Amino acid sequence: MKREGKLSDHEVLVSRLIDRALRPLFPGDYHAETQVMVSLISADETALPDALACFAASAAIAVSDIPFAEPVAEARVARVNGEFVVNPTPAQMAEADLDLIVAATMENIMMVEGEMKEVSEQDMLEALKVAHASIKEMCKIQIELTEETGNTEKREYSHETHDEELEKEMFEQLYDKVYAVAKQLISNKKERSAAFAKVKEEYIESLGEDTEVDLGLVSTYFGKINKKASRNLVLDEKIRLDGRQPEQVRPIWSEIDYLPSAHGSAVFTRGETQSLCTTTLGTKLDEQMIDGAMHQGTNRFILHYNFPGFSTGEAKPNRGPGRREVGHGNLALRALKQVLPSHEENPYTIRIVSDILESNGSSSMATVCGGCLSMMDAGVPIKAPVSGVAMGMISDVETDRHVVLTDILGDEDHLGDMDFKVTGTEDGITACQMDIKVEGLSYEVLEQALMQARDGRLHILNEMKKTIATPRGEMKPHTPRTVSLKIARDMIGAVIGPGGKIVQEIQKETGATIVIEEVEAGGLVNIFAASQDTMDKAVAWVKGIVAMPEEGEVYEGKVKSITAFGAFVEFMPGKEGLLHISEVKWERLESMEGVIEVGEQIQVKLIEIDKRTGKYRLSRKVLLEKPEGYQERPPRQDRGNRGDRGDRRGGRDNRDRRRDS
Amino acid sequence: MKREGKLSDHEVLVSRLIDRALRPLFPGDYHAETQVMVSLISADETALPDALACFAASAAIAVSDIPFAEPVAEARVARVNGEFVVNPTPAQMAEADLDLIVAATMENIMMVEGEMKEVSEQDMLEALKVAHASIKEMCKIQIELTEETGNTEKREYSHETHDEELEKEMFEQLYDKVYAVAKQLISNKKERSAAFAKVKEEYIESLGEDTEVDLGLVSTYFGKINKKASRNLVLDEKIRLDGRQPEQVRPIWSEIDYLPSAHGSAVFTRGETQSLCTTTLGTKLDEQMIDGAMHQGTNRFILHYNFPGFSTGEAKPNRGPGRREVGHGNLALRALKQVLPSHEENPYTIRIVSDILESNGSSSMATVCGGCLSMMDAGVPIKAPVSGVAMGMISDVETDRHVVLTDILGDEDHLGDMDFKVTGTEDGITACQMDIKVEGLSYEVLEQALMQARDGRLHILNEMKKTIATPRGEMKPHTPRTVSLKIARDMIGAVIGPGGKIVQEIQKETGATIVIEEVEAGGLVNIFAASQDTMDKAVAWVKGIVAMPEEGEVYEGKVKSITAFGAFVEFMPGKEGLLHISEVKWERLESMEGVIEVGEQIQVKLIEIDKRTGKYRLSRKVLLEKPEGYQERPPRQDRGNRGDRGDRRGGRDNRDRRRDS
Amino acid sequence: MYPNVINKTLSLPDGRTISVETGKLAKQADGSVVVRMGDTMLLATVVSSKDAREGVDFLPLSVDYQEKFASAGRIPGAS
Amino acid sequence: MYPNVINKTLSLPDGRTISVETGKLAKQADGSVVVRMGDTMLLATVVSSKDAREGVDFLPLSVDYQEKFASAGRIPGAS
Repeated sequence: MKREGKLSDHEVLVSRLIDRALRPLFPGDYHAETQVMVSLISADETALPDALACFAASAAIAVSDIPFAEPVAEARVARVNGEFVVNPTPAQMAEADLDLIVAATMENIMMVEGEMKEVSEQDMLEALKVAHASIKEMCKIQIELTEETGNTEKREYSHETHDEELEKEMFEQLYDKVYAVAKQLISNKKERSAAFAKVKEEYIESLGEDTEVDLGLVSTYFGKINKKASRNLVLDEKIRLDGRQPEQVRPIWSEIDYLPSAHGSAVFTRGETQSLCTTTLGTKLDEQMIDGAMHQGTNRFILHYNFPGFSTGEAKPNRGPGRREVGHGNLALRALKQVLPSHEENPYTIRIVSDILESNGSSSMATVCGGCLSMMDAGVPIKAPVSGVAMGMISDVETDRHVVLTDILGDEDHLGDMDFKVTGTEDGITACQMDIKVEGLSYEVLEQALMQARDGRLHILNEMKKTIATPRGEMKPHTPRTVSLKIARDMIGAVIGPGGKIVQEIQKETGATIVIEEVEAGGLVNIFAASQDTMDKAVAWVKGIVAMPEEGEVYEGKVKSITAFGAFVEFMPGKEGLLHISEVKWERLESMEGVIEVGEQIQVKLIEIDKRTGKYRLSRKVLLEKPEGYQERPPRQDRGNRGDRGDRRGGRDNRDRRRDS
Repeated sequence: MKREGKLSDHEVLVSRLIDRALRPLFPGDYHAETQVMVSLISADETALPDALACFAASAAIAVSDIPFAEPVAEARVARVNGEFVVNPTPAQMAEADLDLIVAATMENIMMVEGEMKEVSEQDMLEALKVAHASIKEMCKIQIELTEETGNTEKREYSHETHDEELEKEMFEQLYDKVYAVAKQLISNKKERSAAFAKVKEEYIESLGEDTEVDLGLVSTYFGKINKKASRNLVLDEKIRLDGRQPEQVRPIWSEIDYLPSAHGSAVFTRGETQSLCTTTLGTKLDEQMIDGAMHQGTNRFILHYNFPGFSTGEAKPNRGPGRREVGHGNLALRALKQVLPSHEENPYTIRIVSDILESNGSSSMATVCGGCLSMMDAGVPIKAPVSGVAMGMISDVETDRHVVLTDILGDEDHLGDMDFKVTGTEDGITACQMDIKVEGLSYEVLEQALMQARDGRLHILNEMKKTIATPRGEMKPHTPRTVSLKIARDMIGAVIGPGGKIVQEIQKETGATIVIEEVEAGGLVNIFAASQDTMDKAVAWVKGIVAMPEEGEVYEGKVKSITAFGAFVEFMPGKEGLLHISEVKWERLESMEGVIEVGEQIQVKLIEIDKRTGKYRLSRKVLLEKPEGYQERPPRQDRGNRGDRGDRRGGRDNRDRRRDS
Repeated sequence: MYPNVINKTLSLPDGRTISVETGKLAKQADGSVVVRMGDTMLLATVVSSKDAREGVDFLPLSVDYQEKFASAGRIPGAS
Repeated sequence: MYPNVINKTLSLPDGRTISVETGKLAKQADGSVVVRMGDTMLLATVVSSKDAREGVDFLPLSVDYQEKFASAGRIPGAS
């Protein structure tokens, strides 16, 4: 029995949204074990809890004595028919072309995450401003709460010891040396970190074996020096640790169709970051079940992101995906979801797996690029290719300088003031995720970052196009085929059969997999097959069952019984009609004997469906050539005018009916 | 949603195969955290990946700078129609009577694991030689890779510090004392290790309280002395730590039918190793689902092995089964799988659980013996009893001596050069698992080990026979009963009913579990019931549905409608027949009015199935006593002779037919 | 003994309101609030140790968001 | 920027071949190869720390073999 315990992916994602907003607001020297829990205890399906959870968490801190810089809150903003709505209802969200969750304090945007239907940079900035207005209200209330509960005084703590003398001495002795190493612009991650480590080791050696200096503090201060030097390199020289210009993307190579047995695969490599992506196309049975308190249903699009230790040269045991992996996978999923074909164009369940084989930053963005390439390799008719880029920023308030960095390294993520991932097509943004670590980031700088991200994104799209520009026209031969047939609602039972007998028989005899859904207008029969031959057989079978007899159509029939006045012919599964003796041949027959046999296969045309009785009248002779010298008789001129045919041919028809009844 | 993360049992087993081959080839003094990952990234169902994984792992090490003695690789060898095939296809494996995975370096067999259909020792040796030939090729390629990638120089490391003086001194002072303790031949594990520990403690005391000697090194060197003395005891005196001769098996006692509520149970005890085994018989619904990338399906035979901390007197938290447990369970499963009855002889899903209650080595082999006994206790008609024995070896290259040990203790596993588990029946080997820790083991020694294992295996089989020699003739009373009914294919739907309605009703009303399978000739209805009464009811119900009406049989019928000329009676589910007015009573009736009512239950006899129309004619009067003074009419003398009854009773019969049609 | 509860409310641009209440539930936590919008209610709590553990030079923060199935009148696994 | 790849092939007694390739994928691992037989492909990587952890006097080796469902065109959990 399932129970609340391990968090679901949805719960992990909301937890991360809260975590990312709160974490930067704790003091940097605060190291006490801290646990925030937010529980949904009552659910209203028109009021989504995820955008409220950060407000609740921050308010709980606000009424406590735990040190915290200032209140924070989140709001969701959606654009519905051109209007921005704060904390929209699910019904409004279904109509939206932009869905952002924004975290902010009174003054500063802290975090942004969301998805968009190829929206412009300016529209996104507008959305942030709308969200921020409501967030300010939520922060104000928290300040009032702190005052009214009397928790304006926060607790005392002292979790760090310092040696300011040592710090000063190290800065004086080492800053220039470290800056010089940074300026060597070593592009290889391992070599660069070895060069920095050497400076530190030399300093430690210089202290002598019997030093009483705290080596832990030496490491801490060396880290600070390293960070400062690396930041200044960018600010002063507009050059980055690995030698790139601020807006320069690392070298890219990619390859598709790498794995022979996958439905689609791609290797995407950007600098020292490499993703091996696969796309698998499955049936409706492969849909992912969602079973949450508020959300139940199934997902037709799944993306899993894996980050093994060897990708950064670490020997860490494999413990399965953590929260970071879930978050990265979700971002890539949202980025690619916007360009998926509609259900009608693509009945497949799509699963993308991104295995990060090497990493030095931006592996979630490599997943977007690799995932997109692998879908194109699989022949999924996506609307447009999507790429992603991770932006960074280094700023200095004192000198009022800032540099925006395109395609940041792992190191640049750690030492920078912003981590801003943007994905999109040529036409617009499809997803973004931003974490800001400094105060006072202006909307102007944000706009600059967005525009520089756009350049990076388009450059990467261009590189990807060199490998594959549009989705492969055909699926790989081993991809399961799929066809969807719409059928009338009252035919669903006929296809399923008693106890599923018919559908099982079709599956067994053809090898196809058949899934029947009730949709609004009727039934949808989804057929999945490993080969075209299998598919053709299954389609024909289903079509045979659901087909309605149509006047004027020609059918392959089977003679079921013979009477004096004609033959009964099964011309469709379960449907018999009368082939009257006069309709067998052009020549007049006196008897049915020796003309056709029970069990014989014959072609017949359905010439009439009796409106009153629903009985079918068949003809065979109309499909035969008229014999030479055939004598047309007068009544023939009225064929086709059924209303009064009975009168003119009365005698014979009446006699037939008598015998038939 | 399931995703790649926690390894499946199959993945754990392959991981262990790689691990066991690689581990002995790392230098003994290498202690750096090391992570090997092998991922199947493209699957070809004709090329099984498990036997390639070790080659891939070793090749990855070969192109790295990680210290490693020499390349290793694995190959699978199967015997198909008498021919050995290396890395067979699944189709070939289905035909094989031997399936071994062998790991070897250029010179030495390192590891063997596999299952066999009661194969001889000589055939197994032959298989090893075939595998080794291919493995040599794979090792050669790795040596070339190392050279071409320029990784012939491996990294420097220094993970151990040593004090050779101390080691020499300890050997001089303690070796004889330790040897003397070993020669006391203390059979109890705890007492023996206490006696060794006392020597060590006395030495540490002799160092004085203020000693600067590294006590960690003292422990390390004492371990070496202990190992050397224990090995020399065997080599010099041909006697073992617990006083046994090399080929001697520890005392065995076993008991069956120990747990009153289990379907089968056994306690198997060999020396200080004890397994409590249960066998549970379940329905098809209890089959274990397998959902792997390459393998899907269900298992009808399940074996779980548990090794709680208390079995070795340790207080360790219970974390569920680890890799070792999965591996041990799998070995026992493979050993017993070979003697399972066929599906036709045994429709049950079988689950064996082995709980190790005491352990001092060979607990997987105790699981084989106990599992076998518990199946015999449950009345599972196994083909032949299976036993298992763990073999060891102590060798000395310098003096070219070796001793093969039967039924090794935990200690003998640690200090020996081989761990070789062999299981089998009287007629041959069913499974084996071998790890070799020394170089240069010749095929002659291997053969000696195999032949000595055979003696041990037969001895143990003999001991087991004293408890139970052949499977119990009957299942325990509380074992679920099972009956399989074969039915025609076109009856499957009738038993299932629309949407499973009928089968669910039967299960609900009778308490039985019903599983319907399509087999070649038609349908197989497997009925499982907790009691004979339940079984009888369910069998009757299913038989009722699928039964064909038979002339002369008497049925409980229900009157469905009444006409002037008689009544229509449903005498079997869905089958109606005419009870003509003349067949209701012996007395002649003028009208049906007031004689029987619609809905009434009456007994009828099926007196005729019309050959032309398939219609049923019923009689009630033939089941009633003839009234006194009843006037026999002439035709009565022919009752029972149906062939000419129609003629003699012609007049009335003809009239009936007219009315009936 | 009814607790001293503080309650605050704010309005969204479209007139819906969000309220926050403290002082009623989970009072042994260092901080605790209940936030409500419509019939959706969230209980948030925070607890922080008085001291840092030896050798820890980062913020050991964990944030867990959890949806109780009972909040929507559901039993997990059932549909 | 395309990498320098080394490739080797061997034959089995029945003529099928096994190949091994290094230099293309997962280059931050200490060692990495792709082995192929038919359309079955295995990616093997190995990483080992430069130093042993304090107090460790054994080989802390972990070996993980994993089958990616995509390798067989499957989505896990389905039948």
